[in-house]
Amino acid sequence: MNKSRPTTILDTCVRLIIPFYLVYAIYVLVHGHYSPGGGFQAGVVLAVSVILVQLVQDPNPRWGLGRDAAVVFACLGTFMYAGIGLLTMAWGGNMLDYGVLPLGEVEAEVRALGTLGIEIGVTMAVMGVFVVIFNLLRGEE
Amino acid sequence: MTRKLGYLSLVLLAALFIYVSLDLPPTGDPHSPPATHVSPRYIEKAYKETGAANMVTAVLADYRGYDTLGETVVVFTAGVATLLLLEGAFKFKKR
Amino acid sequence: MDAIAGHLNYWLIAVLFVVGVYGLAFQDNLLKKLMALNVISVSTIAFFLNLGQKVGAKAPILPGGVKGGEAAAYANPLPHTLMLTAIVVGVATTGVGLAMIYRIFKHYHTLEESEILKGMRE
Amino acid sequence: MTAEFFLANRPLWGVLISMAAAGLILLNDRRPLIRESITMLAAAGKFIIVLSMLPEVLAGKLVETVPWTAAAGISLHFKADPLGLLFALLSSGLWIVTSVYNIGYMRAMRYGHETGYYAAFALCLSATMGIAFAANLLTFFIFYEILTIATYPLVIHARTDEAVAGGRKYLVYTLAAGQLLLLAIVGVQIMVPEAEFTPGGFLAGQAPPALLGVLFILFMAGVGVKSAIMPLHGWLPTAMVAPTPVSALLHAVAVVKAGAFGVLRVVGYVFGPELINSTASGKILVGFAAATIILASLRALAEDNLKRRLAYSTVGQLSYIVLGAGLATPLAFLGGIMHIVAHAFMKITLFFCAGAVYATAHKERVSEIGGTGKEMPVTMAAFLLGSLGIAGIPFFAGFVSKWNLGLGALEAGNIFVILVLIASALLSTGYLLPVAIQAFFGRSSGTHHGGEAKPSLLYPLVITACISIILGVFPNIGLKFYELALAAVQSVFGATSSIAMGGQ
Amino acid sequence: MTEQFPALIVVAPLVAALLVPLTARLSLAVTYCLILVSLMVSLTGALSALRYSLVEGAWHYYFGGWPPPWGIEYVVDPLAGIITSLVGLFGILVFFYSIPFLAGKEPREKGYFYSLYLLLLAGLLGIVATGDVFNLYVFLEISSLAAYALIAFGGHQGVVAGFRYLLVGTAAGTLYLLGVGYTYAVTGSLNMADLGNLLASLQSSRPVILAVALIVTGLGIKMALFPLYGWLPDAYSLSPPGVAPLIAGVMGKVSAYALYRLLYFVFKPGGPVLQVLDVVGWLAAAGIIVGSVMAIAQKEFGRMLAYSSVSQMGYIALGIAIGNAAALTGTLLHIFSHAVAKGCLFMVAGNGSWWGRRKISEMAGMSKAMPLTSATLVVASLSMVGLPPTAGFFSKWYLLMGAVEKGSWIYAVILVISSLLTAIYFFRVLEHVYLKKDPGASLGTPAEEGRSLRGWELAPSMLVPTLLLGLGILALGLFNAPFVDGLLKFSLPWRTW
Repeated sequence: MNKSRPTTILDTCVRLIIPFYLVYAIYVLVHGHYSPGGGFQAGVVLAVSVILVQLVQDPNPRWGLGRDAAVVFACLGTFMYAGIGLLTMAWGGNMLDYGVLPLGEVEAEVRALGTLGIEIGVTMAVMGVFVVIFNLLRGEE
Repeated sequence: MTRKLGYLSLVLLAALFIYVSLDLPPTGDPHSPPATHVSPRYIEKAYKETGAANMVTAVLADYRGYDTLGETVVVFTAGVATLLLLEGAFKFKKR
Repeated sequence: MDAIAGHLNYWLIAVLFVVGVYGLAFQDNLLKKLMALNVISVSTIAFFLNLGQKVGAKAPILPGGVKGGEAAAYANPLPHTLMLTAIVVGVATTGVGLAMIYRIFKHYHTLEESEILKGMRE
Repeated sequence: MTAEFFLANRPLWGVLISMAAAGLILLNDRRPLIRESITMLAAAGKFIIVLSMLPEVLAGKLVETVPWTAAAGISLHFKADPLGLLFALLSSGLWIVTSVYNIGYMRAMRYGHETGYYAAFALCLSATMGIAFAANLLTFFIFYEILTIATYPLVIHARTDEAVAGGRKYLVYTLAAGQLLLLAIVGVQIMVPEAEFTPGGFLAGQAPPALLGVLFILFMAGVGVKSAIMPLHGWLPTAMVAPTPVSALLHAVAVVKAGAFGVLRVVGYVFGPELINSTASGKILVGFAAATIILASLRALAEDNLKRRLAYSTVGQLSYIVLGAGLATPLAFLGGIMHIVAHAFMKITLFFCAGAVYATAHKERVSEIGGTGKEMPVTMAAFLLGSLGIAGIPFFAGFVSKWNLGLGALEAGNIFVILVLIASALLSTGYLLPVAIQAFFGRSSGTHHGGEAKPSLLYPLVITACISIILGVFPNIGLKFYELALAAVQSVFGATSSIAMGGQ
Repeated sequence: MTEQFPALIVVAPLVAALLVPLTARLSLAVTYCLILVSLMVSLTGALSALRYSLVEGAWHYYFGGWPPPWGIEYVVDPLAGIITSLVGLFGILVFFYSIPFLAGKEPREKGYFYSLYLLLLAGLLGIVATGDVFNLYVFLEISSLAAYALIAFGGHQGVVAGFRYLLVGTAAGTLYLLGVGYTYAVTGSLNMADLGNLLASLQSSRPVILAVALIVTGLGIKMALFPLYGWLPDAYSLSPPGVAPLIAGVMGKVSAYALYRLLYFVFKPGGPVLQVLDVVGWLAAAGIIVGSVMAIAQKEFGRMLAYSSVSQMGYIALGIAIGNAAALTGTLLHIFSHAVAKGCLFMVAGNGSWWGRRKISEMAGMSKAMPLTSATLVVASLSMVGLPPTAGFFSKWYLLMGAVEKGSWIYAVILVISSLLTAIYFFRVLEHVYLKKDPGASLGTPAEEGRSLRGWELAPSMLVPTLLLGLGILALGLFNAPFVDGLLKFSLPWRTW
């Protein structure tokens, strides 16, 4: 793409802002049980942070996610979701019936943990896919 | 000519939707079927049954968790589709 | 008057939908068609969300749960959930569509559908 | 898996044996001897199977089997009744003769790619057997369509542009007819779900006359194409581009007779003579048949190509059968059935002769046939006998059927038909005898070609010529065709009906 | 594990699809094993669910353990059972068929390809198995997205075809979703069985009428109902030959199945639905004729087949529109016979393109170069024309019975005319294949092009699926009665009403 070097101001801003992005993503993910939020939103925020770095530090971003790693994230994230479903099946429940997992005594809490698990998977998947799509649409390497 | 007919049919389409919408429950009606048939259980029991105070999350991840799996798979499909369409194309060009 | 107020949203949604159909049917540019598609899907999403509303209801979030019989006090969470899915589907479709547009543009050097079809039939 | 099982399913074996033969022939692609011996074995086997049912059927028993259900509620149902057995005997018997002829002819012509030819031939016979033994309309239709498709490769066998065009024409006619027939059958099946062929018909009173009329037209259009009723005959002369054995067996016996047989089945076993007589449909059918007889004969007069002349003759002669069905009186029906037999033997003789002349002397036009009689006296003598039979001279096979037809017309009080019969007899003398006369007395146009046809071509035609004379004198000898036909007529019209004991 | 079968039908290929892009980078053998195992599990699940549903009645599977109107359920009744079995079987056959076509591609590209392939299958299976109208939408989108991408994989023309299909297909999905929205607005439910009960008293409500119209339009686009078939010819004929049999064979059929399921099990004919069905009937009749006529005009074999699909999907829609027992049996049977025959024909077309011939005029001499493929072509063509004893005849038979029983002779006549038109274009192909001399001998036979085939006319993994489908056509025809009596009879709506 364009070969101009990143400006110092932008570079500095991004360095400052990225940690907050990451923390905010985790907050959105974990707090999805109590407020608007959840896996998709967290994934998008994570993806945006990666994309932002790529945009600003264009040719060689110093931090981020390569395309191959993003593909792995996408696959494993989605698989985590489906895998939890398979686990519940292995424990004798119907698919995605988190209540059967041996994680605690109170069913509602176990279900909440199961929900958290799949939300993490969703986060990984969404982040991976969006990074991949951006990466590819950006053009040849 | 065909263009004008097309515009006309679009107007008719809008009129049709508006005409039919008169029979829909008005916005915000607390006694409409969507408000009274399935959703009360979500609202009343979600926290007890799933441990999530956010009912949307409860429905999304638990009651209709399988839909969400499908949704994630849609995203995944989009990713793989893009990879299939663009990654190979770049390789092609280099050769 | 009440009838109009209660149904005004549906009318706006209908107009939005028709605008999307217009774009899909009458625009020649593929990118604009893709955008029109998004307009259509937004109108559908708005339609569903409209169904989830209740007059005076709160957002469906309450730590500790809701007591029986109080269901009317909270908005219907189901349409929100469904539309989260629909939004994601729309985004995914747009992504794939953009990837295709990219390939099309690289090969045909235009995004006007009529010209592309001309080039394709040769 | 006892003998009983074998015996009960004989109609099925009759169908399957040549189907299996077709498969085996395809497997032996490059071994002509094996291929030909399979054909011969299957032909002989099929004839024996069919023949073994003769005593039982004559004794009034029906060999019936429902081997499997083809579609829910509707079964593939075989039944050897007198009419069906007559047709089966005829075609399987003539297959043996034709197979011999086939081998000689194909070797003489050297077309190449004969594997598919023999296989399709066997498949055709299998389908013919299925048509003969079909006990309900669906079974009939299935085999009718298989016959259509299996004949196609035979028609286009020469692979010339003319052959391809002929094949196309053939397909257009027969497929369209098949679809009309399908429509008619579905219409019937809605009213009578079993739609089994019942002597005397089963449709009377099942539907308003208008609907029955429409169904009758559809049926006649459906089976009328194969039986070449004018104006549906167009494919037959064109299809004469096929090798002569195909014309001989299929366009004189199997395919066109399947159509004529279908007319008899529909009139006698679906609608029933009473229904036909109580409406105008029979008269209309007679009208078409009579017109076809006269027009086709006139057309034959003008035709120079020998095989095409014979084809137009076939068009005319087939309509005798249709005429018999349309008159729907016992005697006329008897005449129609007997004409299936008589015409088969006579016309196959004529085609064999034409083929022998073509394969030996390479002459296919009437105008250049002069002198052939001196070189190939036996062949042309057989041709003369066949011609006389077609013309309906007494003591030839054609006479029995035409006599009965005439009596039937009197029975129905239809003098017009008698006139048609007389006119047709004169016309057919007019278009066939000159060929023989030309052959014996005409001036030789070509060079000497080495005399008589080779034995494998000669013996079949001699045999069929002899049989056609014998059948003229003793219609019931050997395979008891007359008795079968009589039994069929009695079952359709009731045993008490007046049937003059002609012939024997 | 057996109690999980209904879910495994869909989840097995789904999970495999998630792993395939990763394993393809490590080892192709492992990847192929994974794909095959997942397809086998899916097929086993479908077959055993089918058997269960025949003995015990519909198999309900609650996801997350939540009972129906609140959770999502899978319902495998005999109808869903046979269609999932069909799709599963196709999945295995076309998987083998596609292998040689990807020979030159990079491993990771194969991974993406097969991942999408499995997602397409999972989507189709999910549409069939689900008992929830919104879940149906989600899986419709999964299968559609995968299909767009797979079609776009077929070269530069394929991308355009894929994109045009994406526009139309997504619009179709949105229309369907809007229809679901209207039903949700007046009922508040998304579960099919629940909706069926609730809608009984709402037959004449305007939103329901509009919902039926929207859903019919949406699914009608997906199944290429006239006049919404514009996307189909390009999409079918330009998709990569390796997957074209799957896309052309079962994708439209699954939409037809969804339409049938929704109209007869959810909305249930009465009042408005009947009027909509009338319109569908006329459109289907028009599509039958137009598709056939357009097919006659085509020069390319694949495009001809695609237009023929328009016509044949019309048969299916016509049966749905006629709506009596015979016609619906015909529709279901035609879903099968046409899926098998068209899949088979697209395999033949693929074999032809493998040999370098795409145009009909170039197919001359095929009978010499590929005798078995040509023989299969004959069988499949006969089935398309509807001649006994092939499968196509019996489905047409039932459709005709249905049309005549209802007194719609005009439909019967159209079916008959269409058979003749179909005969015209298929026999034209057969004439080229069997009668014309090969003009381009320089193109060589497949065996001469450096592929050591040891006497096979094609790679076995291409030839065997082609032949199997060809035999399937004959088997469906010959063993029609047990199939109809033992399976399809239980798939008619009246049994469950």
